[in-house]
Amino acid sequence: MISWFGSRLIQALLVMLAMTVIVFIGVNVVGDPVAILIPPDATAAERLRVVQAFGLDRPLWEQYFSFLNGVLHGDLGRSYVYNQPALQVILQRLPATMELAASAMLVAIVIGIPLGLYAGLRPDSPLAKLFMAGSVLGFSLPTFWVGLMLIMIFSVNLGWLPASGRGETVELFGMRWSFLTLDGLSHLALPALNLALFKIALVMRLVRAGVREVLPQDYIRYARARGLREGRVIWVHVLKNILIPVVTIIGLEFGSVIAFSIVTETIFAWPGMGKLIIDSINVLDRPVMVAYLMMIVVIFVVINLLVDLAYTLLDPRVRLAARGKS
Amino acid sequence: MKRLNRLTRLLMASAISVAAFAPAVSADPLRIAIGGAFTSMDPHFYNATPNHTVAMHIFDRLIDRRPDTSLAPALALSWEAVSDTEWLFHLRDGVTWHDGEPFTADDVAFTYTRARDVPNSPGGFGGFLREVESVEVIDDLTLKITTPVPAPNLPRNLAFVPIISRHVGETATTEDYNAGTAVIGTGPYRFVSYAPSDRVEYARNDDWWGEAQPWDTVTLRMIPSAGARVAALLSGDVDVIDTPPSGDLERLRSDDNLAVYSTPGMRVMYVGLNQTDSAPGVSGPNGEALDTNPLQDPRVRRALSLAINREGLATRLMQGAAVPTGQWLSEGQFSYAPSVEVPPYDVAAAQALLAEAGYPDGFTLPVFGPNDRYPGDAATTQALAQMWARLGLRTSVDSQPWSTYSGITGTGELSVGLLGWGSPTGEAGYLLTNVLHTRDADAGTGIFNTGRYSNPELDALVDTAMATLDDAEREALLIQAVEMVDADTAMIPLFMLINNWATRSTVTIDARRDERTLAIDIHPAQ
Amino acid sequence: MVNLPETPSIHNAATDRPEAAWRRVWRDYRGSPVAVVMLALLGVILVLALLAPLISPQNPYDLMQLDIMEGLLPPGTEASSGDMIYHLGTDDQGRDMLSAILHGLRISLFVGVVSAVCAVLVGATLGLFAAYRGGRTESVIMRLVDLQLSFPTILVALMILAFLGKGISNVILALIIVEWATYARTARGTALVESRREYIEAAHCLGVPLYRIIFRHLLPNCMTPLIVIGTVQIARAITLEATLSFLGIGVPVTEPSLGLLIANGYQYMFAGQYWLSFFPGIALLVTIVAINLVGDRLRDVFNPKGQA
Amino acid sequence: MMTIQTLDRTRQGETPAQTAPAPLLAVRNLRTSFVQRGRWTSVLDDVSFDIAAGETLAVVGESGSGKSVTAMSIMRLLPPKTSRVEGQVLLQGQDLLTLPDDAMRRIRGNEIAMIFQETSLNPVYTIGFHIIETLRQHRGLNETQARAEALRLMDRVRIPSAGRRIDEYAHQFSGGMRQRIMIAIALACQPKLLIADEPTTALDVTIQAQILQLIKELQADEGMSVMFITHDMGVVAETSDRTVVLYHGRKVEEGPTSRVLLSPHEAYTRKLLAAVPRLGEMSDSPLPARFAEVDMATGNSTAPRPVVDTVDHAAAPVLSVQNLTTRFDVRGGTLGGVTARVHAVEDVSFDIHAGETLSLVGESGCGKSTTGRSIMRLVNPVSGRIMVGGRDMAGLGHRDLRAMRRKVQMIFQDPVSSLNARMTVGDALTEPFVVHRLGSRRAARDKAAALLQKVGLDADMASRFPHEFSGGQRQRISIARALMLDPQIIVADESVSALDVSVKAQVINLLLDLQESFKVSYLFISHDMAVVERVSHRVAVMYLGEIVEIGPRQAIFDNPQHSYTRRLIEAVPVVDPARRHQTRQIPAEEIRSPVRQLDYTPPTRQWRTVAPGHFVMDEG
Repeated sequence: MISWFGSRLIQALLVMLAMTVIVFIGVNVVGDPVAILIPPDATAAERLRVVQAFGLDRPLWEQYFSFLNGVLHGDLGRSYVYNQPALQVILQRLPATMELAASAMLVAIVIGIPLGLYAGLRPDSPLAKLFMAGSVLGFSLPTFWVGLMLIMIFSVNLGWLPASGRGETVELFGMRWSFLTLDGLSHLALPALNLALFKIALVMRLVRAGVREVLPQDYIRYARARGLREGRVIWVHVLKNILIPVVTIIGLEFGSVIAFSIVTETIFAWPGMGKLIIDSINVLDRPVMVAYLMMIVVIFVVINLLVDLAYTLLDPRVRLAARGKS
Repeated sequence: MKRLNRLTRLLMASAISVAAFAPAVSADPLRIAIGGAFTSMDPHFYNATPNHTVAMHIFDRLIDRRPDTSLAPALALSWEAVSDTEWLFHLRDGVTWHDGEPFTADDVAFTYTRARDVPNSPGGFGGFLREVESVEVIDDLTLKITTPVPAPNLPRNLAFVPIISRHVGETATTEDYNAGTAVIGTGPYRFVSYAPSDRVEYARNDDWWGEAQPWDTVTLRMIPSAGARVAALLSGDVDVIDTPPSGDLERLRSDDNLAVYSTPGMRVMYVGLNQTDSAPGVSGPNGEALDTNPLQDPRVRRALSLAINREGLATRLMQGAAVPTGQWLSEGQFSYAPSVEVPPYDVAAAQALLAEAGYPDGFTLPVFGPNDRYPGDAATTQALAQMWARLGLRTSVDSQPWSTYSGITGTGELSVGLLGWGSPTGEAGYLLTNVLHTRDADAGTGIFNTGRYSNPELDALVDTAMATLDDAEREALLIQAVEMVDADTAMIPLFMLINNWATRSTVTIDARRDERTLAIDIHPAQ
Repeated sequence: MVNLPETPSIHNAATDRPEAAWRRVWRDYRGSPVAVVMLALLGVILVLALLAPLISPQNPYDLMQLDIMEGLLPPGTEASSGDMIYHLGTDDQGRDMLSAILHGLRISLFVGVVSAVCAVLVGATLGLFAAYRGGRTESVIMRLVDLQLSFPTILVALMILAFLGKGISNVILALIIVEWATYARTARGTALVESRREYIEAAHCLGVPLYRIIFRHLLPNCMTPLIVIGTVQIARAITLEATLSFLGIGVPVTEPSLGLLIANGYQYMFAGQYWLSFFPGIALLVTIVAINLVGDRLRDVFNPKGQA
Repeated sequence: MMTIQTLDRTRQGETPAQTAPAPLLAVRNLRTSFVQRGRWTSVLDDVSFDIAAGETLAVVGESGSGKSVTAMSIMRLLPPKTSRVEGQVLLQGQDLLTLPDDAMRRIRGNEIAMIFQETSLNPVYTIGFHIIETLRQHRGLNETQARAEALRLMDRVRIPSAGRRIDEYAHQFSGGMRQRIMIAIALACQPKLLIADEPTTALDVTIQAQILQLIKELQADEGMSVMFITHDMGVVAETSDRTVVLYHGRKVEEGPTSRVLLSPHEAYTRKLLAAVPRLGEMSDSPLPARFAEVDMATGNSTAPRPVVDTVDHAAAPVLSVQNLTTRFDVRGGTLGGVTARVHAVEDVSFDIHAGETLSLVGESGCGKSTTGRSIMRLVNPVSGRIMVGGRDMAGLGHRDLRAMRRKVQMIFQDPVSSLNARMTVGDALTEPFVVHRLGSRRAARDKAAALLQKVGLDADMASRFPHEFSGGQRQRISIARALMLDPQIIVADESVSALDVSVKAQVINLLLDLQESFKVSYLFISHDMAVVERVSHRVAVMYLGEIVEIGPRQAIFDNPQHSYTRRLIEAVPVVDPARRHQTRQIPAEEIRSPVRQLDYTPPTRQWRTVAPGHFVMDEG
């Protein structure tokens, strides 16, 4: 277990190291951040001062190693634009993104699992067919387009829900959260729904497929043959078996929700990490770009690790020892 | 039972009346949304309009700029040039910082040192203080500034620099500003909170020296997406938004609950023309190389200018968010040249000029432009290509994000490109010096001269004007320079962007030329 | 369900006509009328996209044909020249939206199909290679696949485009880079399953040469999942391209795909000029739904047990 | 159609009168239909039978006969939407088919318990969970009581260290242990009737014997009735008092087991029984023997053609395996290092002569298949020599290997997956001929056509795809394909195990015919002792990767020397009604695993010659 964890950690570190190299080279290929940031009337001397301040006058490898050195000391560089440690810039926006992603995932689970169960248990009912048709639509609708439509309908035409920002926030554990106030919740509703739509379809289809796969299994037939109540057969024997893939995928999808929040945050002006990275790309805030990617790698490593752990906890067939094989 | 009931009713009634009157007694909170991204609470960190907007609520300047760009006393009650290179500033008495400390000339001296050199800053304030060679504190309320050369624009430049206090500022870092602890100004609002990339909250400073402010609290939110900003206004989330999309203006105007306020801004959109010996991509009608760069011929430049339907650009493409222009200031501004008219849209004349210059069959011309920098920039670039195609040129369009486009503007590789230039000084000299003056890195001229235009006669005229402290004399010289630029078609001005704000009809706003959205310009509707 | 009794195929075999494999697929496919309609619709969309230069009323990229004075006209307006009607209105450049959508469809489909085809080629080759070589080659390739798949496509594409800059070829390249891994994993997985099947072992025993085993036996039996995934991935590629273009880092403004058309029209939506992003949005939606439903059906037909 | 039905009904009318006056379960005119492609198709037609208290009824039939559907219909476990059950199922006079759902649910597991194949435990719950769940459901025990009762039940079915194992999961148990747990669950509520649906099909023969014995004992203790569903006539003979034979959803015969087995009335039953090899019936001949063919219309059997001796003892062996050893690494740990080794085949040697059949027998994991696959070089042996025609195949490169492969061919177990679904039968047959450049395409087609006829198919079937054929036909095609290269040796790896009894007999007959025609040798790999006895000239018994005994078939079966050989033969259920009431003391011993530590060195083995050609490994 410990060694498994260790090897995963080493793997993750290698990935991050590779990532820093790629990103470092990548960001240095495009554009000139100084040209974007300094005022157009800056003199050559003023310009040079900025170039030196950012350390851009040094050769790339030197910049890279001083960056690596900084990383070892917990310093991922300083944002050109915000004049804050890049990590801090990102961490400030992390709660907003996490809140959005978690809400979206929650919506997807709360809606997706019951619908999927229904569709799986009664595959021929008209309602189930309607759900499945809806899921194809949910799969197909581009997130950004749905976002626009949601704003059009619910904010502009009906005026029910606000279209942008986080609304009133409350501080908890030193971070600001929207979901604790009514105003915040109303701001959260549309972006969370927007982000969840695709996942609802996914969870639903996953659960349905799981049910369809589990129902014909011998152990379900056997559970019925033992005279168990139908409710118990479904909620105890079917559900736990389908939960294993569902939990796995939901966990992994959490990462993709974080990624897709880029789109949603842009449309709904949600002040999270996704919007930050788009802004940073536009102004070539290299330290933030690099730090953001490092952050994402960390988040993904953690998510994958948690998913693996959850998987082992849920499915007794999976042994940690055996996992080393894959 | 009955009595209790009456009592309850009474209590409820009073509660309701309190609730109903509460907002009316002291004025409402004001909620503003701007599109630009503010990045720091440090007033000297980054010279960008959103950052200025954030700072100006809290910090005063020595000299203020009114919405129409004319100057007004602020922390300085008056100022005068005592010699060609020396200025005296007389400060306002009895001003206190938000923490209660008194404001003195020493704070100003400290500010001008600090603003030039904020650690890790991408720069910006150095430009405003380039003319400040030394600051001498005569007494608590008098200040002498020495300039290296005659600097007629000094007061205009100082109007950009927020004044901070020495007692807080000396030890404060950018972090302290972002955390709010160092955000101590003398301005109309006090700092309450700052959520990066989201909002800044202010509360009224009742001790401000200026006119009493109607707003208890002000929330300044950042909503970069124009659609989302409009939606926020429509849904009543905010009271004021800046730069509503031009396509929405008509609808916003026609809504009884909303109002739109406009003023021509200070930014001119123009076409920069490469006038070096060889402009990349400019070739013969069939792509063959040309002996000379056609853009060096003033007739060609004029033809390109005449082929542009500026009225169409302003009314259709920009949907009224722009006014056609032949120069870079608006009527009424210092050094505006009334004689320079908007070039007419005359394709026939343009074709004639082109033939006269020796290009009856046109030539090949790639048209560049940014796509994320100015309102309608990509569309304008396409429209230019469209109109020059009608002139008979073989045009192509290359729209790039500013992050890459800004790279080619500085190197002289740009052949023909859409550019924008703001004149924050509100006079013609700033553009003349930076955009059209012969490029000279040492002298700091022609810094943004992307086309490498060089006209010694114009250079001399500009140099003289910019050393003339007498306003009338200087204005005459500048107007002469503007006329010279037009005659030579050194650049092709297209239109001035109009600054727009949309508000809920409960408030009014004085539209500012400098694009800033300030609570002191916003008033409850009568 | 219990195992249904085996239908006595000995009788069926006598009555059934020999049937080509595709004919069997089509017979099963026909079972869903919706899927048939969607296939037809997809065909129409493809034809429209292919013939866009011939059938669109205007060449939206010929600058000579555009006039900004014709800009932002609502659907149904007659052109001032009188020679056409803007059935779906015009954009800010005075471009006929119908023509722009047809061309945009062409670009979207081009990007989607080309990237999917290239990704299939790259991914399937690597996947089969990994499955066949095993050992270190396999673990290197599969580690790469895992790495790629553990990051969301949009992020990877975003970064690649941030480095490479805009452009159709860059978008296609980015899409290939983010998509190949899916195919590689599928190809390897299927190849591993199939190569353990007895017909492959039988072929070995019969002395069939390796290349022939791979191409004649293994590949055809691995194609089914690749085709099914490929179909759905085309839809995903189109969506992804549209999203990237919407974010402003996809195709250049001079060659707008449907996604960019939507993005361009976004700012006009609140002003009531809905046609600028509504119609391209509908075109995008219909295309993606059609592809997804066809893909869904193919999956059911090829793999009747897994109803995912 | 009508007349047949009436006829059936009158005949069944006698049945209840013959048995005890109040049967425990009376099935009357059961008819079950399924929706298939939108149409109702009946899969069970007018089936009636009784089960008396304490009696064991065997329901026997080949695949598709409807025997499982019968059980599911009785238990009302078929999906209501896609299936329909008509008739009556009377449990002590109460019709189960008309009971409300809830009442029926209380019958299940309580009055009638059911066991399936041992894979039916929910993998994500502990086995204790299953037992406790059933106890709490039907007997209203609380958690503590239920757990205590569960432990008692586990002891009862002789699961060692129940206290520890109760919290383990199904995958941590062996197949036999899982089946014991299912029996424990079935016993939980002391049911009146136990329905056992092929409970031992997937088990090894020694384990099967244990389970059958356990069921017998428990039945005697509890006095419950058993309905035993199986396809194996030996199991029928060992377990049942009476037998019902199903064919294509109809009951063809019913009667006391001894009567049905010894003097079957119906043609189908005769055909079925003729196809069942009986262990020990071959002791008078050293040669293999064909199965008798029964005419389905008349029920008359034709005596099988005698087998000629095909073995060429004079010449050198066509295949000589010497000291073959094959091991697999078990990888694990962080870095995927080797943690253990499977000693699948350990120092195995044997010869096969032209025209001879050598059988490798043994239970799962004994290494018999790996031996075959090592010979085919589908796996690479660690050491040893495989001499074919004097050349060692083990060291050959790709090209030589391909040429050598012409001489040795293989037939696989699964008739479905051994043919490429995307190639026509013709293409599949001609491919080896063409890639070995043995002649023109035309010659290949002609040869394929001839072989198709030879294996009993039509030559014009070449244009069809494999899915158009039944399992037995596909196996014939596989055989024809192997013959395309005129091999000297065919490795038949469980090649008839997946086939129904009657089809199995036909294919075995075919194999014997081909041996006669082509003088081909077989390495016949099987777990089925009875089949092995039928087809072999010589037999090698494998246990834990080693051959423990090898010799002429007659010697091995009549005079087994090794204790494992004896155990194996002893465990085979024989179609002999006399064995019904025998009780055997079989230790609850599990099949051992050939996985060894890395530092394991195989012991040196001593061999004893029992008789010429009959060798046995010393035990000790």
